[in-house]
Amino acid sequence: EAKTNTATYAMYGDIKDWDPSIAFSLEVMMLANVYEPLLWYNPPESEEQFSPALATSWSVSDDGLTWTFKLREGVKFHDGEPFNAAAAKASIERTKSMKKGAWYIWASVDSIEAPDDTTLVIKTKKPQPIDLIASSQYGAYMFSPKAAEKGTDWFNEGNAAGTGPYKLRQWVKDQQVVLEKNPEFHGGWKEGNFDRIILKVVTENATQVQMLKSGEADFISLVPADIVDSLNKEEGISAYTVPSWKNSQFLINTQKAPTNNKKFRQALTHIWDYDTVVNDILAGHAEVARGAVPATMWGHNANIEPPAFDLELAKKLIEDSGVPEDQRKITIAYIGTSEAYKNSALLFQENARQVGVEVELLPGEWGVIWDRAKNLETAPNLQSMTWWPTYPTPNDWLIGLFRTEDKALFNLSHYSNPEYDKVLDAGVELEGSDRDAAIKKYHEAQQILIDDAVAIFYADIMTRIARQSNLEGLEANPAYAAVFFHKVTRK
Amino acid sequence: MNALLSVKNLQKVYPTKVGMIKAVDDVSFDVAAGETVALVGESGCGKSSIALSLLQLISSDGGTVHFDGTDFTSLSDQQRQQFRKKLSIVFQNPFSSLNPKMRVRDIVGEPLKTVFGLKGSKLEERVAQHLRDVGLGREHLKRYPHEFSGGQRQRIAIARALALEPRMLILDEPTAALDVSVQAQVLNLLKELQAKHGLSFLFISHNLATVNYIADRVMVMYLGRIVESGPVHSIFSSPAHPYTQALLASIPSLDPLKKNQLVALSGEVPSPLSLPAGCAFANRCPYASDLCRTLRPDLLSKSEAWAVACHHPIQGEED
Amino acid sequence: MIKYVAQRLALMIVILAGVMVVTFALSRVLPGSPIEMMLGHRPTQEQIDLARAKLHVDEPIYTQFSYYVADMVRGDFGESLRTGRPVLEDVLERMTATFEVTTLAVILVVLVGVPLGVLSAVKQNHLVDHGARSFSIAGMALPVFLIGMMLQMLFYGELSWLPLQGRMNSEILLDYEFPRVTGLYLIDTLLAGQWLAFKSAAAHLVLPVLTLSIASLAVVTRITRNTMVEVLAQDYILTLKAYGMRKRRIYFLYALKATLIPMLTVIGLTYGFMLGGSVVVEYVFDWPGLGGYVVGAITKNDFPAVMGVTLFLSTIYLSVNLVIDLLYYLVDPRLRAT
Amino acid sequence: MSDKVLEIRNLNVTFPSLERNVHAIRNCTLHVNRGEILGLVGESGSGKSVTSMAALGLLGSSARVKGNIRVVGREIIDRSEAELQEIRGRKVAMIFQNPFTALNPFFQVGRQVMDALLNSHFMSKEEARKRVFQAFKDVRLPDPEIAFNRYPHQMSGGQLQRVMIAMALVCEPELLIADEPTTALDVTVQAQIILLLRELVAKKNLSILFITHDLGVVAALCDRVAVMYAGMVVESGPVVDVLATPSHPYTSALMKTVPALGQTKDDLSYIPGQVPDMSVPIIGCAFAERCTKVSEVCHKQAPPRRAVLTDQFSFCHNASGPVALDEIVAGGRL
Amino acid sequence: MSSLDGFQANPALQPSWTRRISHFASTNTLLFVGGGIFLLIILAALFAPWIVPFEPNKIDFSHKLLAPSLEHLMGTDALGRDIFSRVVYGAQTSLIIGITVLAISMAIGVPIGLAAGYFGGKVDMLLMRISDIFLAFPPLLLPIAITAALGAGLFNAMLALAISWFPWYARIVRGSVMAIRKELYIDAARAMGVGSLRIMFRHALPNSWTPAIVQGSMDFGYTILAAASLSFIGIGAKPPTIEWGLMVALSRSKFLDYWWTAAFPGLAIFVTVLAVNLLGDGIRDMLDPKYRSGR
Ligand SMILES: Nc1ncnc2c1ncn2[C@@H]1O[C@H](COP(=O)(O)OP(=O)(O)OP(=O)(O)O)[C@@H](O)[C@H]1O
Ligand SMILES: Nc1ncnc2c1ncn2[C@@H]1O[C@H](COP(=O)(O)OP(=O)(O)OP(=O)(O)O)[C@@H](O)[C@H]1O
Ligand SMILES: [Mg+2]
Ligand SMILES: [Mg+2]
Repeated sequence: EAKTNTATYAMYGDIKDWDPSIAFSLEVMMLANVYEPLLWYNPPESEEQFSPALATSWSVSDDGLTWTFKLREGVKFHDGEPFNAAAAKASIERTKSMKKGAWYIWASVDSIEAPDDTTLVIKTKKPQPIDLIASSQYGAYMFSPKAAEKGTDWFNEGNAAGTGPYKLRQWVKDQQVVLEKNPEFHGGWKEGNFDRIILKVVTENATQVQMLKSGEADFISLVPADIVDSLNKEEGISAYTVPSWKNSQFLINTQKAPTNNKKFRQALTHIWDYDTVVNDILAGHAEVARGAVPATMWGHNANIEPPAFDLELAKKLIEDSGVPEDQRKITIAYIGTSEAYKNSALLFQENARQVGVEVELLPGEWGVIWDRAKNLETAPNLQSMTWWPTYPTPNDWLIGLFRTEDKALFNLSHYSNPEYDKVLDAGVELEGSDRDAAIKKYHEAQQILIDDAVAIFYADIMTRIARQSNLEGLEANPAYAAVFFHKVTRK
Repeated sequence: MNALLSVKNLQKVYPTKVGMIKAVDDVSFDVAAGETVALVGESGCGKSSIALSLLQLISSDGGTVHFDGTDFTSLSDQQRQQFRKKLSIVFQNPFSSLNPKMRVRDIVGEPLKTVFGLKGSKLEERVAQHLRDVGLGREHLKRYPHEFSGGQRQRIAIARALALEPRMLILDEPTAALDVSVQAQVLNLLKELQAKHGLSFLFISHNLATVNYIADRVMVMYLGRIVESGPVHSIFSSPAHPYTQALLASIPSLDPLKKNQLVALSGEVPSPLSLPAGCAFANRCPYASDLCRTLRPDLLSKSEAWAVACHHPIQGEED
Repeated sequence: MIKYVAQRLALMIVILAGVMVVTFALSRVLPGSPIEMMLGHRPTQEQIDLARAKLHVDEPIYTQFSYYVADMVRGDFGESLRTGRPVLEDVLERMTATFEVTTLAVILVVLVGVPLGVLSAVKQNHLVDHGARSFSIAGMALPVFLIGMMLQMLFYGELSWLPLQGRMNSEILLDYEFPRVTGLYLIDTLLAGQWLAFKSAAAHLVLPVLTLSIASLAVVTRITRNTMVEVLAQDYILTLKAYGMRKRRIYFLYALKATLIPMLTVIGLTYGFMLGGSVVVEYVFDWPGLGGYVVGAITKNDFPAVMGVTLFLSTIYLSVNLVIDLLYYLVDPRLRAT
Repeated sequence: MSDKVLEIRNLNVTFPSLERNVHAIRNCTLHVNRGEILGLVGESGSGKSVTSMAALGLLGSSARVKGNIRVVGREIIDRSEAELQEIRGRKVAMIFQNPFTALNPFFQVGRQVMDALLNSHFMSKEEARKRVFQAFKDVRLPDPEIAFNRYPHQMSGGQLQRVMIAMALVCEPELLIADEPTTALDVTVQAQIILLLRELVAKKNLSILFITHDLGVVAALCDRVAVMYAGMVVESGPVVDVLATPSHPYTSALMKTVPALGQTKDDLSYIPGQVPDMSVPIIGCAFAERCTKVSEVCHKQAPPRRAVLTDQFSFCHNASGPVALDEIVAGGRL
Repeated sequence: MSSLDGFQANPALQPSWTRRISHFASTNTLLFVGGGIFLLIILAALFAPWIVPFEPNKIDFSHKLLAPSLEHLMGTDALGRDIFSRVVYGAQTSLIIGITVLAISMAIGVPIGLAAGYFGGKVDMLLMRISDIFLAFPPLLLPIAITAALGAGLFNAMLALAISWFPWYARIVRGSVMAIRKELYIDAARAMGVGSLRIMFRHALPNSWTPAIVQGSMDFGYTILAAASLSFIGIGAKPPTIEWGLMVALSRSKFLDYWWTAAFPGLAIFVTVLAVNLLGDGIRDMLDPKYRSGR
């Protein structure tokens, strides 16, 4: 008998939410292989923006309010249920109504209809890029209505029922998730495809790296930037970076002393050592950022000059700011497990010390620091943030991070500027009809953010990949933080 | 008799995990001024318990202790402090009755400090004076207990007991831990001090020979009760209680020719946890009758100063 | 006997109540409002109300405590913020992994440490003694995490003899289904007669167990030696020597039994240290037990989980000590006196 | 073969330590004849226990032992543990001062006695058990069967000491060494033990080295006595002779310090001064500092062994009686 | 009083202190090695600013992850900081931790033990049950729970360790006070009318210090280890505090390739704790003859 072809992927945390309507985190590695959305978003520079997944074709009405999807026929969920328009409708409606995870992508949907088994009609009140939304990496997956009936608890016992190339075979909590080839997958199978995927929980990046080196793991999820190059030199290992839509910034709290002082905030942007962070801490696998929108995304404002790392200037700005000496203390929160954040924060701490600003480090788990940052009382002065769009549009950053919010969700700068909101809203309004005009507005909005020093925008980062080099078929897709295993083969 | 110390119906019970130990059971006696009364008996018969409850270092469970006319048992802790200067104690083991971390000066000076409130050179003067009394010099003031021999330590303990200028000393086996050669010195010292200060002694011992040497009167205890009391010479020459007799017969004589006079009691000492109903000595007593096994004999006067608790006292020649 | 057991049990319950007072107090001194801490991300008003009702925050503190105790006794440790499941469920699931490592470590420590300590005491001031004492004094100075990391470096990095982390090889875990009868892989695989799985489980256990053992091994060796030295100086040992008793019989029968009581105490303490040490060890080896769980919970401010584990492990620890108390009873005739 | 069951000649024991070497036994010479009880008396620290331990080779590696010790004709010093085990228990048994600590609290007393027996004699368990019962009866332990299964803490001191004696008897040694076996006991119990030992010696032809500091006990029990002072025997001889006519000033001084019943002297006599420090070399007579009859020679020269009466010997310059010339060298300089 | 002539203690029986110490030095070489190393560590901590070749927090990426060399004796870490300088500074933190934790736990434990042992009965019962509660938590778990509640940080970690550790002192002091209470000199003092408080502090306390100090010297090392463990799992010291456990934690992702980043701080912990343990052992031997090796 032939040896099973197994791929092992070291992931740094276990699956928390098995329910595809709720999952909004590490689960994507499992979701993208077990479930399918209606469309997949293609990597930039592809000929087509989308490739068909469970929908084979789609169209939008001229007023941009009605989207019609033609669905693939003969597809069965892993539990044997047929996939059809009713199932698709049920999936989307369930996700939307549960109000958990990424449900909000469907918020603007007015109604969904399933006139026949293979036709799905989605109607919105305002023009919306439903094609983009339907390809979202969270919240857009189709799942068996039978499974949905069993409820979230059933999923969370370690069950899944998608249509994807792999079926869930085993879940040993906190140890591993095993996926197994779905022989009935509509996309078909090639020679060299994996029969089995092991998603192994390995929390420590050093451990992951070791496992990659020893061949125990084929892919690892945590690749510290500073070892990419040395890893690549190892025999049998390919380590490299690919463009992404991710960028990193430290959001500066605009409402909390002493960073509610604009001059003081500007000073902080000059204390940040951009070049060292990008070249040394991120080992060159990044670019110094120019504003809120990364250079890989349309609508990026290339005219913005990054602030200079200039301690003299910073000192002067601090003196000018009028913040008394004994109040020059700030806190900086970041995800503790990240080498890059940690080292950047340490560097910042050391530089700040030289201009008389005391920095307290608050490393933590994302959920924790996020919760704290949302509440002004517990919020830090500086909050780490790495952002990428749920679907590709610059307004994802501009709205998500900086538009006035009643109750902070991701606007952790607690920034509220009516003028900015106005310019931004105008851009959003224009996005569906006149992209160039929208871009202009977006550029203007990005400049306002720089002027108000609402964040230290420091890096447009690349996705780091490290894997065994005998694998083929991996293509980088900034839209998804997952490996599409069925496209990969082992030589 | 004008008793300095008068003990009436003293009781002491120790609750333990396995039961109640009646260590002192209805003990009454007097000690007159200037008199030396000895308390003898085998190990565990309750001698130390009596000593400690006289001073209320352990609380008694019944009875009264009048010292110089005041009931010691009913005093508050505060009032008792004042009385403690009149009644002092010297313990059995000089190796553990002196705090190893304190200098002689502080050991002897402490009661002076806390009770008389003496300080500085005055205190030092008094301490030196008391040390002189027991034959130690000024040069010893700054030394620690471990720098002394056993006999010297016992002197320090006596000096401390005398520091408060008491009228009576309780001596709980003061020479038991010492070699015979040293024991003689301490006994001599005690006699000397008694003559000098007119002290009363309650002398606790299990060594009948030393008791014979130092005491005027003796009380023999057995399992928490006094079984015989009276003048030393009378009792030692013709004991009335079979136990006293056995005790005396058990002491090996220095004269090897008398070695066949050594007589041993048979039987075991009953456990203090479960004392027999009648006379506690009945199971070892050669004269025991059924009466002895059922009825406990009271301590009754045999003559003016002589009392015995026995249904069948031995009739010796009366003097 | 029954009285003794009842006494010990009553004492344990009293102490357990005290432990609950401590965890309760800790849960009320949380910075900010305990409710926000306990609910985590953006609780809805509904959730807040529910939690307020559950915590009885509007009632006096002692009433709150009585509700707390009632919850704990029912095994309701609250819900983990991280996993969203009842803490007790998480705890029970992960307990066996911790139990497997700590128990093996205790066994190792007893089997090696006690004889070594005895040997060291018997050969006082000889080479063995010096060796054992050097080992024990060095072993006590090594931080657990460093031991773990060094062992990983040696046995995985350099020699590639043993796995780096985890509880079992992934494929074996998948391919060899064995029923989780006891939850201890070593036993379950044996029961199922699955050799490969057994070997994998054993290989994965080696480093964590070794790491967890070294410090305690040092302590136990040392204490065995010291108590043995003390016992050997007792008069009754001299008696045996004076009667020409063979040394081995003196050491391993008469002396050892007398050292049993202090040894039992130490083993009890050791178990406690292991439960504490497992936090670090499981963290280093990605071991899916309670220690790793609690570290994860701390970083995630998963307060109910931290307290749940704390309370749970304390109960285990107290029970271990209860068993040891009962063993005292069996070993020491003086306790049996009537 | 001599009729000396124990023979100690010129025994020297030093406990070396860096702080100070304690020269605990200095040229000690004594012997025990078959069938006799030798009393060894002396103040605390005079070396009685060390001597007895040396006789069994029990001093351990920290002590330096020189001289000759013969137990039933066999040399003890410098013998291997294995050889010593041949003698211990089989030829010689030992009883310690404190019966409460000399028995293992974790084992039943009968078991401990039986173990000692099985260790020294080959026999079946059944047989051993019978003999233990018999021994318990011999020492008059009430209810031997019950006593057998008792733990030490369930027995009184007198009973435990009897168990110890039974342990010694059951092994049928030729020599019994008893280190202050009655010191921890009450007088009435002590009397019981003394009588018991006297009876056993008569019945079983036992020889005993009986260590005590109580001259009365010696008088009541022993045939001969050896008086120790500062690590050596200063006088030895039949009890009747030594106690009636002590020839060494130390012996007589010691006797005078003991208050006796019926004595009505005003002052007890005492021995002034202190025992010499055993870590300092002694020149001349060790007792010279405290002796009332001291002469110049006492400070300079170690006293020779003199025969005072037929069997009474004394290490004193001023003791009356002829000097045994052949012993001068042996007793000589330290 | 003629009968007392010549009754002098022989001074030769009491060896002088210098003799005792020199005796000790030769029998207990390990103690002196431990003491010597510990002294060096204290000196290093005190004079750190003058010893270290580099600013310990100075980040210099051009020098990151350099192997040990003459310039960087212990190499550099991922941020190019000189590990030797950091290890030297780390000594300060560890000593502070040891001293603080012991001071706090003794400050709580000793009075409790003293009162429990001296008064006995119900007071004892109550105080000891309270201590037992803190002993019922497996070690390290209570500190974890406490820091989880109070928040991570070195001070909280020290406080938590002290709270979890004080019962040992309470127990030890209680035990020795109970033993001392049975000593006759306590009864003697009471018989002379000395009050309870004075007896507790003048008689019981000085005589129960020894075991507490012995325990303390043994625990010093444990404290450093425990604090390092807490730092290692992320709830102890935080930068810019330089703590050895934290240094190891920060190097955890690198140590398999750059061994020196974890090895030297780890070694520093080991050497320090070893030295302290040797010293503690020696102190115990000196103060508590029961454990002296050899008979
Ligand atoms: N603190 C205590 N708890 C329980 N029992 C005690 C206590 N102190 C003494 N006893 C018991 O009380 C009885 C009398 O003891 P006490 O010390 O008074 O005797 P003693 O005559 O002084 O004996 P000794 O001659 O041995 O000093 C003994 O049975 C003893 O075991
Ligand atoms: N192991 C030892 N190390 C050093 N000195 C010792 C040792 N054993 C005994 N000695 C010393 O040897 C001397 C004799 O001690 P030994 O125990 O023989 O006296 P003893 O006559 O039995 O006294 P006691 O009547 O108190 O039992 C003493 O000075 C003692 O301090
Ligand atoms: Mg007494
Ligand atoms: Mg002795």
